[in-house]
Amino acid sequence: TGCSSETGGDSSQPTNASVDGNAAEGETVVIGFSGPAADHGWLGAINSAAIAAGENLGDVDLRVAEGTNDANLQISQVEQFINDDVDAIVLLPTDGAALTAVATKAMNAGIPVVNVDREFSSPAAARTTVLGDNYGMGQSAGNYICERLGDTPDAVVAEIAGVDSLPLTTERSEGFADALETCGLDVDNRVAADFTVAGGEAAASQLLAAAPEIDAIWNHDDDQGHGVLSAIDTAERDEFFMVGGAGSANAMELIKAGESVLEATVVYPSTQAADGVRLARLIAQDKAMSDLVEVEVPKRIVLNAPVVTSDNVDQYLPTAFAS
Amino acid sequence: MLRVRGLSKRFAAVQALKGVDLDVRAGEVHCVMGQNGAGKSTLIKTLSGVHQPDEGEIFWEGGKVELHSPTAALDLGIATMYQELDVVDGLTVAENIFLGHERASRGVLHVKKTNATARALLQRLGHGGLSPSREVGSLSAANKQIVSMARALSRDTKLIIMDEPSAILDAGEVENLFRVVRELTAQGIAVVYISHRLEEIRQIGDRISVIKDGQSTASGLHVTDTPKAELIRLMTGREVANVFPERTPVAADAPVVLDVDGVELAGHFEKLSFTVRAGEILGFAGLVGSQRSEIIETIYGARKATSGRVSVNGKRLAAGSVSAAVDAGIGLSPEERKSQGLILEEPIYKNVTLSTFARFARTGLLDEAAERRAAREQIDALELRPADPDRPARTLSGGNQQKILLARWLVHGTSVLLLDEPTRGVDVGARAEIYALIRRLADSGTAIIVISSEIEEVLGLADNVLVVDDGNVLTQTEATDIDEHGVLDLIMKGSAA
Amino acid sequence: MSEQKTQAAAPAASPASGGKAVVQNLLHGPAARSLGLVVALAVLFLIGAITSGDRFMSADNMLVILRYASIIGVVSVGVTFVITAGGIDLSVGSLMGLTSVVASLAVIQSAATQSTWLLMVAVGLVVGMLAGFINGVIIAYGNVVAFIATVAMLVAARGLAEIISERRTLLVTNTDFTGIMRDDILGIPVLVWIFAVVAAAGWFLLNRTTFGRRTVAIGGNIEASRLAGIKVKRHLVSLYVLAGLTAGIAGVMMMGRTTSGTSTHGLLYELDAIAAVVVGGTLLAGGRGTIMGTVLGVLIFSTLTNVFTQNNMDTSVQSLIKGAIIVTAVMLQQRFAVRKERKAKTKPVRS
Amino acid sequence: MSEQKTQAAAPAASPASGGKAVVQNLLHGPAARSLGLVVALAVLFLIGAITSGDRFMSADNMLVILRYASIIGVVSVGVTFVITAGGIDLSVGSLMGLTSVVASLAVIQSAATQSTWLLMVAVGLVVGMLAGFINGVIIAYGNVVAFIATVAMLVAARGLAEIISERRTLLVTNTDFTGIMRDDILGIPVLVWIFAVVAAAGWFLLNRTTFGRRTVAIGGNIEASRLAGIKVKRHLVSLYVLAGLTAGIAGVMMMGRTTSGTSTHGLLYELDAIAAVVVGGTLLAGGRGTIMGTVLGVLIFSTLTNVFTQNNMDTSVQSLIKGAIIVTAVMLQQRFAVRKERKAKTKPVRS
Ligand SMILES: Nc1ncnc2c1ncn2[C@@H]1O[C@H](COP(=O)(O)OP(=O)(O)OP(=O)(O)O)[C@@H](O)[C@H]1O
Ligand SMILES: Nc1ncnc2c1ncn2[C@@H]1O[C@H](COP(=O)(O)OP(=O)(O)OP(=O)(O)O)[C@@H](O)[C@H]1O
Ligand SMILES: [Mg+2]
Ligand SMILES: [Mg+2]
Repeated sequence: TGCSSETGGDSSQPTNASVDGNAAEGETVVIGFSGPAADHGWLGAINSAAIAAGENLGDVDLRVAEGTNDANLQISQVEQFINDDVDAIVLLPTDGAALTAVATKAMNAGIPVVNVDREFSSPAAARTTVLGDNYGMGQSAGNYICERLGDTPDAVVAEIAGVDSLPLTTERSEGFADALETCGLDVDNRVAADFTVAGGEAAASQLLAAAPEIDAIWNHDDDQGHGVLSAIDTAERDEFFMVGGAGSANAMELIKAGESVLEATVVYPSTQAADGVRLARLIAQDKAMSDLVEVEVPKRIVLNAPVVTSDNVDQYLPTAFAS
Repeated sequence: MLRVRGLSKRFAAVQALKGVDLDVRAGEVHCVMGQNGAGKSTLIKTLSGVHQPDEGEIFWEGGKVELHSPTAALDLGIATMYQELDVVDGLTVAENIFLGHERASRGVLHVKKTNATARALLQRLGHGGLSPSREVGSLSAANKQIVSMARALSRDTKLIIMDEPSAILDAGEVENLFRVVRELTAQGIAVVYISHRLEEIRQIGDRISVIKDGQSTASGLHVTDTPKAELIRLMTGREVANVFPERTPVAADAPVVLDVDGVELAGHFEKLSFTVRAGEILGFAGLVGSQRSEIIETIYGARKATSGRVSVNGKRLAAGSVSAAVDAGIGLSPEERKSQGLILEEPIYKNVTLSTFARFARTGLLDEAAERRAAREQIDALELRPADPDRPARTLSGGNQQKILLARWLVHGTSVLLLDEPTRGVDVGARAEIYALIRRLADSGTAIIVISSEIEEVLGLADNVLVVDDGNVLTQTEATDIDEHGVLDLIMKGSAA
Repeated sequence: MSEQKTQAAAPAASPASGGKAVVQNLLHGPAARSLGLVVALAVLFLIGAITSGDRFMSADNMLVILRYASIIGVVSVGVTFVITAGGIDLSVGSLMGLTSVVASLAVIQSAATQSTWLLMVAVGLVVGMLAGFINGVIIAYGNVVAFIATVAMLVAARGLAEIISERRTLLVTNTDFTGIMRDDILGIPVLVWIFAVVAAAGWFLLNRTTFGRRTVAIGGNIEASRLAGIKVKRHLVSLYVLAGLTAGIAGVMMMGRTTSGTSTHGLLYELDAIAAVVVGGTLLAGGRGTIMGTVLGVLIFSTLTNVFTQNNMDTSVQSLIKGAIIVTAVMLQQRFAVRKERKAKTKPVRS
Repeated sequence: MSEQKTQAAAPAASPASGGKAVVQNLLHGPAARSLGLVVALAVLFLIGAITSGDRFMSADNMLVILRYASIIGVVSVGVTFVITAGGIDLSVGSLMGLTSVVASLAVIQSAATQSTWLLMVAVGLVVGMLAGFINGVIIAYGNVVAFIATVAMLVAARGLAEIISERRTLLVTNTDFTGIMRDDILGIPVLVWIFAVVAAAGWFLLNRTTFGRRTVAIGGNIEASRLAGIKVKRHLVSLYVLAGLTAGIAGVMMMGRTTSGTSTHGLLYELDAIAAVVVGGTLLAGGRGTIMGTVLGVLIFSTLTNVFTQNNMDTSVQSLIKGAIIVTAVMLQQRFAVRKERKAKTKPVRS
């Protein structure tokens, strides 16, 4: 189901908008962007990419609201955008359900909303939804581990989750557990960190002390993964392999070098919001996506969660985010 | 009405009360006397439900009662004015008076009624001018005492306990207090009155009970039958000649140590100039609220003078810097020893060396043994009780806490000593000791300023006297050239003008 | 004589000098204490108007500011009481999360659908008060410092909320409830009305009732309050119940605003609330509290955020500036308070 | 007679009763105050040993606990001083982030590679102290309540760190630095040594120097301290500089431990530190501080986390239990303190 809006190229099919047509500057549109506090690498990258996308597009005036983890504040930011009558809103909600009502209000006011990453609870709340696949991400990680360990049914698998109170963490963990189940494995040790380097280090060092023998670890986030790897280094452990998450440039470099326990990482695109901004522009300017025959931007785009290993790392490195 | 039998109370290592008896009759003024630390405050705190006695019984109007909380005592009709000022600074006068039994219906306050009732009460206390809506934090200690008394009267009481109510009052205020007390007793209300001033007991008391070291040494003596010397013997176990020490005339060539030149603190007092010579005791006489405290606090640098200069031994002090003043050799024993003087949770010796611990230290390392030694020397010299340098200051009686502050500056060895009410709450015996000590210090060349609300004390102790009213010096004279009436007359005339 | 002195300095209430007294009251009463805040708020508005013009000053934008302020505002009113009494409550944010989760449980919602949406509100308030009661008992009778007791509640309530919600965001499907909470009355959103009512009730409670008087007294001098016969422990418990209640109200408001209940609701609101309360002029040490100041403090913070967003400011720069503004606001407020005091001092003592 | 009484209760320093005095000191000195904590820690260890056996009790696991404790421990020592003096510092966590970011900037790192890794350490400490100095000046001379001033610094420093790092995690490439910070000496990690040295220095500073005496005095009664001639403002500034310094050290340790510098380092450490300090027995109101208690408090929290992980416990359940344990630990500690006092009471008065 995946499709990245980055895939450009000439199209020989009839289309309402050519690549050139889309790239050409149109009427300047004002786009409001609001996302969670950029308190860790991936979200920082999301923000930076969105801002960069706004700057690169000459006909976009991007308004960025203060990053926040407070649904109340984010709602008021969207309300502000509605008052200002912006042309489109790109919203990475701190909690999808919590922002649904105000997003619906924006849609009703005639402002298209592009929902990024964390999905609203109602389809009517967004004109387009760009999603990373959290469940799929866990599944990819689980499948990879199954492939590697499928023949050892009593293998010890550990999981280092991100912020446990976020629904996306639950989805990832569920996907991971479901995938492992298919090959008869389960999660033996689980800790949660907070997406930060320090948090990853602290959680991992405790985990390693609790589990003297491990075969595989899945760490949800490469930014906290930096800390996880320091902890592994400190504990001088290497009997297992590790799979990362999100897909930071650092992690990919490590995979490429092949000298650490980090063997693979599951990409969770950090360009979602940037894609959201580009899509919002197209919507506001009544354009379509150039490669599609569709005359409009599709309703829902779920980004793929591919596994990056040393085999295919070169392909992904250029779009990886620097944490 | 109130009968107490065999009351005992122990705090940690201190047996504060051991078998105290007390009988109070309706309509009488029953005085409780005793040295500092004898257990007077502890006794009344058990009567008002603050402390629970370990042993002993309390009978109220014939029936045995147990007072589990202050509320229980208040409900019986026992109201107390505590020794430590028990008012809340952030509330107004009226709010303080009715604290705990607010004028309200269903929890909603009657502000007007509260203020009106408070005003009437204050009027009855002779302080009709004290606005009920004024914040108590801005009042002088004396006025706070008035508020405290108004609070006791605001309840429907049968017995009012007053723990050293007069300690911070001046002569006029004490007269006023007595008028109120007489009014009360005329209505059949009993008063338990604690004071260290023997003359007051003579004037107002009906009967006397004496406590010494937590034991009753006398119960229910009639004031008229008991000579002063006998009382003192009961309290202290010895004879004390409660007289001021002999003056030693200040040497004609004694150098000026403290030179106050045109010092002014806007809003409090205007340009003020005087000098104190080595060996001289300068007394500040005046009524409560006459800004005497502000004057010496400004000299000390605790308040920043608006203009003028203060010099010690010819060296000018930086305005508004206490540490500069202390370094130059000035010491202040402040008016409110608990809030301004002591660190209550810290042991005696640390309080004694609070200004000097750095001096005992070597390159920043404390020498606590030396500090303890120095503190112990002062404890012995001042007969501070308990004589244990490690006892927290909080657990000491008021008079002994005062001695800690004196000890602090004795260790420091100041050349100028500023004493704000140094004998407040100090018993007769200790009082005489403190007088003697102040005189000794003067004789050894210290320049001293003493503030006291007891005009008699200022006149008896000081060499020279400044009569102050509302920040103005009315006169400067030798202490022997003026008497109590003279001072009061001056002040009356001063304010009339 | 000494009476005269004191009278002069007191806020005269005599009818003779009525007009003057009003002015004096304004200059020296609690309003004066808040003067610095009013100035700070005015400056913020000026900046907003200059930089974003009509967009900022529009009635709609004012409502955006108020709606945002309303939830923090309600919590802050409760926290004002606790702080005035010399305590602190760090659990309020976490209790908002717990409240919202419990009240939007499927059982409760279906029960509410069968009876009335008020059931959800009631459940929310009861949860808040119950947690506040536990706080209060631990503090007053367990003698645990308020900071620690409420930090423990902060941690525990968040955990409990996660367990109850199974770490999912619960959707509020009761349309009666969401409809009312998101409605307007006389052009003003219901949330803002709730804030207004809570603030007014808080003001009344603090300034006009024995409850408020005792709260101030306990904060000013807990020992003296005890000696005056106030049941200090019982009062402390009721204060934390009150704070829990406001957290419950705020949790319910949050449910209405977001149409969802989750353990992350109210994250770090305790710090926002305390900051607003203290910037507002309530003494952190207790003994002085002002609901008006708190309301102003909340408004300053929410206006600040609004102005930032209007000006499209970088989040990190926002933080930097916010820090500077907090300090400046407090210093401003202090400057005004001091000047007022100095004025009172330099006033002629005798009239 | 009265002298005898009092002497009995005093920590006798006379050689005659030497042995007895030591025991008495242990029972009634600050050690006794920490007895409840020691018991709590022992119980935790027992639970760990029972539930996870050798895995928990292994030397390696002990080092895991200690390494984890060391960074929070260092900050907590600094915070102990500030709280003992009656203040509070909420900015320490944020300063750790700022410190780590500045010290791992490319410029600094390349300069360090050309000279010595100590440069990075020095830069970190200076940044911490500088920020602490600003805190101190705003509090002491600007008369802003410590809570507000340091919350403002918390917000501002985080923003500044984000701006400087451009919201990226900066990698520490200086292998001299990371090598040393991640090394062992005598089988004990360098980080743990640093904690030990800071704790010992802190204990000495608080209990044996004039600096410590001033700190306690100011916390006990700031007005009395001022009137006794202590330069209160200057001392307050130096206290916040000290807290900033420990935050700087902790930031540098964090850089070593994670081989990275980022604005998120130290997130919420201020609350952990305050909780450890207060659970340790330092009075939040000031006037009494104990480094030993703080160290125990930190160890309790890190052991708790370890035991949780060893038992693979759900994070939400962890939070719930953690809240309960915090309250229990404080109550235990109080119980012991009270019993100690009561014992002293019932001891025979005459010896
Ligand atoms: N809370 C307490 N803890 C320990 N000891 C106490 C406490 N309160 C009083 N004491 C001790 O009890 C004894 C009696 O003190 P109390 O205050 O009753 O004396 P007092 O007669 O009122 O003295 P003063 O005239 O100085 O006010 C003193 O030795 C004092 O140190
Ligand atoms: N007229 C007044 N207006 C405002 N405050 C006053 C007034 N009189 C006194 N005060 C306050 O009361 C306190 C004590 O007053 P002051 O120090 O002037 O009295 P004093 O002459 O030293 O009396 P005492 O002998 O009781 O110390 C001060 O804090 C002062 O601010
Ligand atoms: Mg007494
Ligand atoms: Mg005075």
